[in-house]
Amino acid sequence: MYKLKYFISEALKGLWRHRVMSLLSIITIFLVLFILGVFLMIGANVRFAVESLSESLEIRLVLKGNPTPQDVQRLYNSILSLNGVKEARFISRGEGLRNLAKELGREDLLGLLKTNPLPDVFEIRVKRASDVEAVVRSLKGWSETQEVIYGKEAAQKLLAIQRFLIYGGGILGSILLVSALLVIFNTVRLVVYARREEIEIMKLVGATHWFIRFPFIFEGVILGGVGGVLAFGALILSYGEAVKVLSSQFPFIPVILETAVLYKLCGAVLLLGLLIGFGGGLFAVQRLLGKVAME
Amino acid sequence: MYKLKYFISEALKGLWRHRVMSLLSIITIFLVLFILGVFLMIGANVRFAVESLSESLEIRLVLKGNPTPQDVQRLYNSILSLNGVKEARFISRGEGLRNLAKELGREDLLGLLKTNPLPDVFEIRVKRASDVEAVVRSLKGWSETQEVIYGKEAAQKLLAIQRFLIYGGGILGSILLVSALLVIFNTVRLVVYARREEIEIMKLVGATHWFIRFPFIFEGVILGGVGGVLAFGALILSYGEAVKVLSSQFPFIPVILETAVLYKLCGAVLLLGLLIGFGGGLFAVQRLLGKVAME
Amino acid sequence: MISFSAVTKVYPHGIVALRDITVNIEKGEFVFLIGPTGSGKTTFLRLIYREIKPTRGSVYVMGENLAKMKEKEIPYLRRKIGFVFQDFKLLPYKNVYENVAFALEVIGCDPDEKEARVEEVLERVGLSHRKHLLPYQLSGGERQRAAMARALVYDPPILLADEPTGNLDFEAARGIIDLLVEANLRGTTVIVATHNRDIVNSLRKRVIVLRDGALVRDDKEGGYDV
Amino acid sequence: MISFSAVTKVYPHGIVALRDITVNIEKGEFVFLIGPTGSGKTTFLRLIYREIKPTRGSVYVMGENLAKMKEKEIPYLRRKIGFVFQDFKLLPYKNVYENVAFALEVIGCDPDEKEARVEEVLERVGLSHRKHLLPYQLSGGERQRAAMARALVYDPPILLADEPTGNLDFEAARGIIDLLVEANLRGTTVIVATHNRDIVNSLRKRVIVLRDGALVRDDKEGGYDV
Ligand SMILES: Nc1ncnc2c1ncn2[C@@H]1O[C@H](COP(=O)(O)OP(=O)(O)OP(=O)(O)O)[C@@H](O)[C@H]1O
Ligand SMILES: Nc1ncnc2c1ncn2[C@@H]1O[C@H](COP(=O)(O)OP(=O)(O)OP(=O)(O)O)[C@@H](O)[C@H]1O
Ligand SMILES: [Mg+2]
Ligand SMILES: [Mg+2]
Repeated sequence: MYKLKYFISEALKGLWRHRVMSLLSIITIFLVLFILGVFLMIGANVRFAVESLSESLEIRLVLKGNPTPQDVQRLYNSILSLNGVKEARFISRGEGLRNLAKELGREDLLGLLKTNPLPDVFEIRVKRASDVEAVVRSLKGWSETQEVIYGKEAAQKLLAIQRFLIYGGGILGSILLVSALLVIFNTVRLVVYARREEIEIMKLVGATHWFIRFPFIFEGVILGGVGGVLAFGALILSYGEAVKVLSSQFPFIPVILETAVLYKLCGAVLLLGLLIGFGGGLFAVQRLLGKVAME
Repeated sequence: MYKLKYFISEALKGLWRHRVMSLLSIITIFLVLFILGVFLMIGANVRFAVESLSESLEIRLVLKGNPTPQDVQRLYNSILSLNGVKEARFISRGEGLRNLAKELGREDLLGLLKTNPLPDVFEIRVKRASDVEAVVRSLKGWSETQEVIYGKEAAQKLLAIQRFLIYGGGILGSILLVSALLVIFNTVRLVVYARREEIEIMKLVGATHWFIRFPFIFEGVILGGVGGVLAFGALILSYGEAVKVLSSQFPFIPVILETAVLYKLCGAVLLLGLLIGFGGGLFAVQRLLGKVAME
Repeated sequence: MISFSAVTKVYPHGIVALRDITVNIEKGEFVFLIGPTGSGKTTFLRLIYREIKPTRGSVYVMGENLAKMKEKEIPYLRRKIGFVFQDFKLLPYKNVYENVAFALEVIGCDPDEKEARVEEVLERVGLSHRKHLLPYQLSGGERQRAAMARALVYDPPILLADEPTGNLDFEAARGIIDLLVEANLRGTTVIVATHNRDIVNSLRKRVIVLRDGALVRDDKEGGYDV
Repeated sequence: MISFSAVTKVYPHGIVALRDITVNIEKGEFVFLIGPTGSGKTTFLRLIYREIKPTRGSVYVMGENLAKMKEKEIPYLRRKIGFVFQDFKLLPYKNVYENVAFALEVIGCDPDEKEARVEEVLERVGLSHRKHLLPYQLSGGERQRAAMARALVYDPPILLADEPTGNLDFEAARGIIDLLVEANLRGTTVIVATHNRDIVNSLRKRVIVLRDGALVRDDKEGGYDV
């Protein structure tokens, strides 16, 4: 207990003595973690946005013959029970013809036609682009189905873009993560390296490796922790601001508003700071301790 | 001349003496610049992609009455001469009806109709989303025009997204740039700070500020320059790889292939490294020199 | 207590600092180590402290062969030895009090006892009025006494002092030597490397003389000159 | 050449290192500055070097009032003064040769001349055989001589030596003092702060004695004790 207090007080003293250096490294750690956090948040939102896009994919189920209202209701229920279906809407042949006339700008189309050439149709939307193929396959198997029309190419493109974002984002995220780790690690090591003389003297006075190491580890944890807390705060605040601006200026761009997700992300960033600070402190001293005394 | 040689040799000796520290800071600078470069490249490509998307915006010019082939040719030329128009295609009423029949899946549509209810149409594509409004306005002014149909909402959304990318990217880029500057700057300062004792002694021996400063400035430039060159190389290589993967896996995603743009971006990154190294070296020593000798 | 058997130390650049030294120092002895500058006195002491290893031969301290000592045991060896370093080796960011206290913190001393012992030893070396100064704020002689206080504070069985009076006037030097003699009377083995002719001559203790790394004289009750 | 008029220096913590010192040292003089440890000798020398400013009073060096000297002129003042620091202040990552050469590089000396002069001065202090060692690889006495070589190499009009023999045996100390005397004979003003009674007594030069920061004695041809 007494020792713990001693180590922490030594760590704080060390940070204060070298306050310029401590400040520089806290700023560095903060910036690196902040950028990492910004990236994670953008990544999460882009995925969210692409998933929202999936909802615009439309499947048209063209029906055979003249289904009764009962048939339509039964079909409607079957469609909704399919995996991945978000919503479905029935468009009768009459409604279809009125829409077509309006689209062509010729309200007199109905008079020009002897009979209504259009079929009854269901318009179906799915939750995710990856659900399209399975839904289409199910629909095609039904006896009432005359034809299933859907943007095969669009669905595939969307799927590919999602895959691209997941892989690309993963690679980019990994690079960023590794870089953040290395930069913070290096910063803590630079701080320790600048104090090699102190370490050398401590060894000479008979301090064990752990006795020398502990204050440095605490220093690393404090540097990483403070940097992490700052990054955490800055991320939460700036995300709030960004969302405010976005939703007023670009209301159609979908953003994540669930705070649980955000806090999880920012918490991860904070934890990261702590961990790397710890690792940096530990390994940096390790290296200096490992060296044989200068001869 | 002799002095310059002396300063550079001192700088190199300094870097070599503290090679662990030099290596750590080069790695840090490299990573930070690399990330900055990756961001710049992604930004450039996203803008490029969004501009390509603009090409899918379609304007339909519906013509009055029964224009002659000469009228059509004249109109075609006028359309192409409009600012921002990329291409135009004439679709006669007959072709339009055939397309409609195919779309509805009722080849017998032509038989069902007494007369063709469709007008003659030009399908026009623009180069950029921002050109749509102007083109539409011109078209509306013509006497041959019955109606101009276009995705007003889609065009506006695309414009908004472009604006969003420019502003968002700008803000993000600035944050990243400032962070990169600070991190590199701090790294160089940490390196110099670790050598405050040397500087103190040099001052005592009668060295002028510039005499002390120069080798440190060169050290900063070398650290920043080596980090910058590494980032330059890594960016060029990894962009090449990324393009290879993208164009084989996701051929529909548009990427910049013009090497001039890339080299300009990477060159900027390299220059940045050099400049900040210089600034870091200069200001870091400055701070130590400014201090009055310890009393 | 301490014995060298055929010890040779060669530094990088082929500099031979000690040549084939065989010597035995018993528990409770008081030894002056003298010789011109560069003759190997500091090297001799650093070998006992296991700061360096001999190139050939072996060094035994309290029965242990230092060459075979594990890296992890070194701190415990050092806690049995007080060392007044020629260049002081004070921690630059700790003040005098903290520097001396550090030696006790390392061995896990109780905080209250620590305070009492540090105050007492600072009194003894005459530094109580400077205990809040950092090393760079001290005069040369004060630094030397701070280093002395750190070596004395935990009452080690062995005391090594490397030129502990180089920055002191005659009276202050006498005071420091008296402290060493006093520790010696309580049973501590003391080895002092020094150039101070007057002190060596007045105490008439065992004198070991090095020259160019070789042991050239070892007198039971010797003086500075033959 | 150097004159103090009513100089008082108070350090942080209210420590009075010098009290109302008024003294005048002429060009070509050789002065011993003595006094017990902590009496203010180093402070006296640091004032001349403009490392610190007096709290009250003024210091003149070569006709200039140091208090009015601009920050930018300090390096040029220092180049006129050779200083053997009590704690050496050698650049830790330069070897002996480079440390000495640095003093010449600072004043923009021609490379060939530089080499000749450095070699010559290292020969004079007896360090030619150690010129490739780094400071931490040197013995205490060797470090002291390296610091001495750096102060002598550019033949400054003023030489300040702070305890230049603390780590040296009598013969080596004599050698160093001879170098100072030799420089003095060539016209250099020399001030030596020292505890070395034998040397002060044997040379019979001007002796200034400090005690608790006050000037208590100033003899034309004095000795260590009254
Ligand atoms: N790390 C080292 N590398 C190379 N040579 C060294 C090293 N340490 C000491 N030496 C050399 O070994 C010789 C003996 O050094 P040592 O410090 O033992 O002398 P010393 O008797 O203590 O001298 P002094 O009285 O001047 O302190 C010296 O010539 C010195 O230059
Ligand atoms: N930077 C400082 N801050 C506070 N006190 C200081 C500082 N430098 C010196 N002192 C104090 O001023 C007093 C005079 O110091 P100075 O170094 O001048 O003594 P000295 O005569 O050179 O002693 P020595 O012979 O031991 O070297 C000492 O008591 C010292 O503690
Ligand atoms: Mg020695
Ligand atoms: Mg002094």
